Parts: sequence; structure tokens; C-alpha cells
Amino acid sequence: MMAQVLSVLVWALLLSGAFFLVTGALGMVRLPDVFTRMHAAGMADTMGAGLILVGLCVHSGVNLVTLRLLLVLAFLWFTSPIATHALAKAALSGGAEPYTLAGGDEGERGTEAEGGGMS
Amino acid sequence: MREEVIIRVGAKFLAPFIIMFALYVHFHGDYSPGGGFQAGVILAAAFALLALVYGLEAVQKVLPLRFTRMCAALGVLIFAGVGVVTMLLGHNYLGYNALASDPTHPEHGQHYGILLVELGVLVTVFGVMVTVFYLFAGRGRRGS
Amino acid sequence: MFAVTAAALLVAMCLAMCRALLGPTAYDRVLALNNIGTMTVVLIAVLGFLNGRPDFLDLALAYALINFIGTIAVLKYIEYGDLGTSGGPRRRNASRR
Amino acid sequence: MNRVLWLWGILFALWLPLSDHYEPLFLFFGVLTCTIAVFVGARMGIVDRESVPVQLVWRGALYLPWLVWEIFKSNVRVARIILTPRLRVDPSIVHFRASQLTDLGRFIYANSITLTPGTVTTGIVGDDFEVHAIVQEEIDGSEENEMNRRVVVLEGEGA
Repeated sequence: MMAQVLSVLVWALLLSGAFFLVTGALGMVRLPDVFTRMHAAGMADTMGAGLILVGLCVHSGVNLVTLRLLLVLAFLWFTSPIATHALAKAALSGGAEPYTLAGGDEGERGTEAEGGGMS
Repeated sequence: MREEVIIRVGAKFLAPFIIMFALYVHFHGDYSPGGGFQAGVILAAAFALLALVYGLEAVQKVLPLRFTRMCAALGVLIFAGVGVVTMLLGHNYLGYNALASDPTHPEHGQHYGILLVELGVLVTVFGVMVTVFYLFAGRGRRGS
Repeated sequence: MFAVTAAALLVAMCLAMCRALLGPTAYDRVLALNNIGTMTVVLIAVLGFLNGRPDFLDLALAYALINFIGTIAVLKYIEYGDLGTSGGPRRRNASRR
Repeated sequence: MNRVLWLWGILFALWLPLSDHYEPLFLFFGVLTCTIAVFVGARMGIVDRESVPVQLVWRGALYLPWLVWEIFKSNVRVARIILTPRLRVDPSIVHFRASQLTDLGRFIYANSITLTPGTVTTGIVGDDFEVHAIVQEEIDGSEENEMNRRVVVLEGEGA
């Protein structure tokens, strides 16, 4: 009984983590500029990696493997915002133009953003 | 990048842990994946991070270029020296069994021999990596 | 179930690789490569469980480390045009493509 | 000096379970390793209140679960934005003042902002934060003020 509950929990964690990872990667392709893509990458870094690693922790039980998984997770969550911040700052000072909604009517918005992302 | 709060505080926090992890990878080379080469690279990466944040001069005060060049040669000396010592003890070149303190258990010698040889690899890789980084990052400053 | 997760990771890495190839700015490529590095770390962990050898986690940690320091180094090079400087004036209008 | 001992203890406490060998030889290697790491840190002058924030451990344990819950909520919001076929993004860059007193507090606040997808800290000058948001409502809401308040509490009375 206990084993089945754990197995279902591991499945749920791994699948939801994979969902966030694929969604983040999809956002990397779809979103219009580098700053908005950072949010999608941040999604894959935080919840995507986090849920998968926590799922692996639950699967392995409490032992030294769990400690290493938690170390990897702590390291990812500590360094990912630093790298993202460095990237954003470098992009701003390097002259990348942040995408903003071109002042227009509502109907244009979606298609315009999408077109920018796919080009 | 010293004046930038986020990168400075992050690097300050991480650097000791990276050095600790590098030496852990070295000392546990025969129990888990890793060994001298990876440990040397990670150790050099810790100093590269410090040099990126605090500048080349600040790191070269702690770890001068002369010292890293010496490390590159010293590692090879350790490696070859272990081999010569085993030959002097009457075994083959790098025959680790000669290093066992207890002659009835020659397999213990393997452990010590590998640790010593890996130490040579670590020192050489660390020295070469940091030297390459120094020369690459400092090019165009003053001829070195 | 680890195989499913690994497959999803590979799909996500392919999508991010599209962004790394498309560009258009250097920052897009750095962002995509950093993201691919993170996914590689998770993939190493998942593959360790898939093969029943979780020893690979040390490699995942080392990879995460090199990924982080590499990203910082590339960004510093783009921003300052010099890896060894401790600050000072930035290079304006760095290469964008 | 106190911080140096703390750092040494933390590193050694991490070494023991990582190593999982308790023979005298490996304990000696552990002592050697931690001493080298702390020595390099002390020579670089990077062991201080910012890099070894042991004063934050208990309040941090209370802050972390709240942060994880915030990260989860904003992840769901950004996922919804990306998966909407029309892609309703409305990015903007805003400036605001943070109430933290120390660089460590600003570091924690800026990283918390970046960790929650939908907002990225793009620059800090003094206490002026520059934040990029994927939709403007992300930054206008009361949640940023809530996070600001909680980080001030986490930081304690300041330097």
C-alpha cells in the first residue's frame, strides 16, 4: 500500500516536472525577445528541475543519494538566478532592446508577439 | 564585477564549497566517478570564478603565476617519483604493491599508489589550467 | 517512468537547441545554452537512476558547477571584452550577433 | 575569526556524509580539505557576514517554504501565458526602492525575485531595483511588497 502511494507520488512529481521543462523550452522558442525568454528558462530551472529531483529523492528514500540530489537542487536554485541576473544585466548594457507591445489595438497583439517569436 | 552585489555575494558564498568539492572528488577517485583530472579542473574553476569576480590581480596575490607554473612541473615530478620509488623498492615502474606497509597485504599498496599518482595528476592539471586561464585572461596587459 | 522523463528532457533540449541555433542575439544563445546545461544536469541524474547507478550524481554536481562558471565567464567577456578586469568602464555596444 | 570556524565546521559537516568513509585516513583528508578551502577563503578575504550567513539559518527555514510556494504559483501563471495560443505577453521594466539595509538582504531579495518566474532583476544600484516583468500585473500586485517585507524580517535588524 505504502509502496503504491510512493510510486504514484514519484510518477506525479516526475511528470509534472517534465511538463514544466517542456513548457519552458516551448516558451524559449515562442516568446518574442531575450528578456521574456528568461522567464521561460527560469521556469525550467526552478520547477522543472526541482520537481524531477524531488521525485528522484522520494524514489530513493532517505540515504546518501538523497543528500547528493538535494545538493544538486540547492546548487541549481542558488546559481540559476545569479546567471539569469548576469545575463539580463549584460543584455541591457550590451544594447539589446526589450520587446514591448507596439501601441496598437488588442487584435494585433497576439499574432504580432507570436510572429516575433517564431522568426 | 566586484561592485555588483548579486554576483559578488554569490561567488563569495560558493568558492569555499567548490574547493571542498574538488578535493572530495580527488580523494574519492577510486570509490565514485572522478579522480585527479576532474578534481584539478574543478579546483581551477573555483579560482577562475574568483578571478572573474575580483579581478586577476586580487587572485594572483593569493596564487601567483610563478606558483601555478611550478605546480605544473611538480605534478609530473610526483607522478614520476612514485614510479622511481617503486622501482627502488624492487618492483616494476609504478608497481603499487611495493608501497604496502604490510607485505602480507600488497593490495593496500594499490590504494596508496593510486592516491599519490592522482595527486600528481591533480597538481599538474590544476597548475596548467590556472596558468592557461591567467595567460588568456591577462593577454594584452603586460607581456608575461 | 525514468525513461519517460528522460525522453521529455531530450525533447525540451531539442527545443532549446532550436533557440540556440536561431539566435538572433548572442544573449539568446547564452540563455539557451545555460538552459540546456541545466537540463543536462537533470538528465545525468535521471540516467543514473535509469541504469541503477546513482553514483553519477557527483558528475551532475560538477557539470552544474562548470555550466555556471562558463556562463558567467562568457557574459563577462561579452560585457567587458576582458576576462581579467575587476570592474571599471564597460564596453558599450558589444557585438549583438 | 568566528566566521572562519563556522565555515570550517559547515564544510566538515558536509564532507562527512559526502565521503561516507570514517577511517582515520579519510578523516585526515577531510580535515586537510576543509583547512585548505577555509585558508584560500581567508586569504581572499571572503569569509564574513555575507558569505557565511549563519545568523539567518532559523529565520531562513521559515522563509524558504513560503518562497517555494510563491515559485510554484508564479510557475503556473507563466506556464499559462506560454501555453495560451495568443501569447498574451505585456513586458515592461519597472524601478522601485527596496527596504533592505544590507547587501546580503538585497542579494536574497533580488534572487527571490529572479527565482519566481515572471520577474527578473536586471540591475541593482544602491537600493534601487530594476525589474523586468513578463506581464505588468506580476510586478504591480501586492506580492512583491509581501516578499520585500518578508526579506526585511529575514534579514533581521541589519548590520
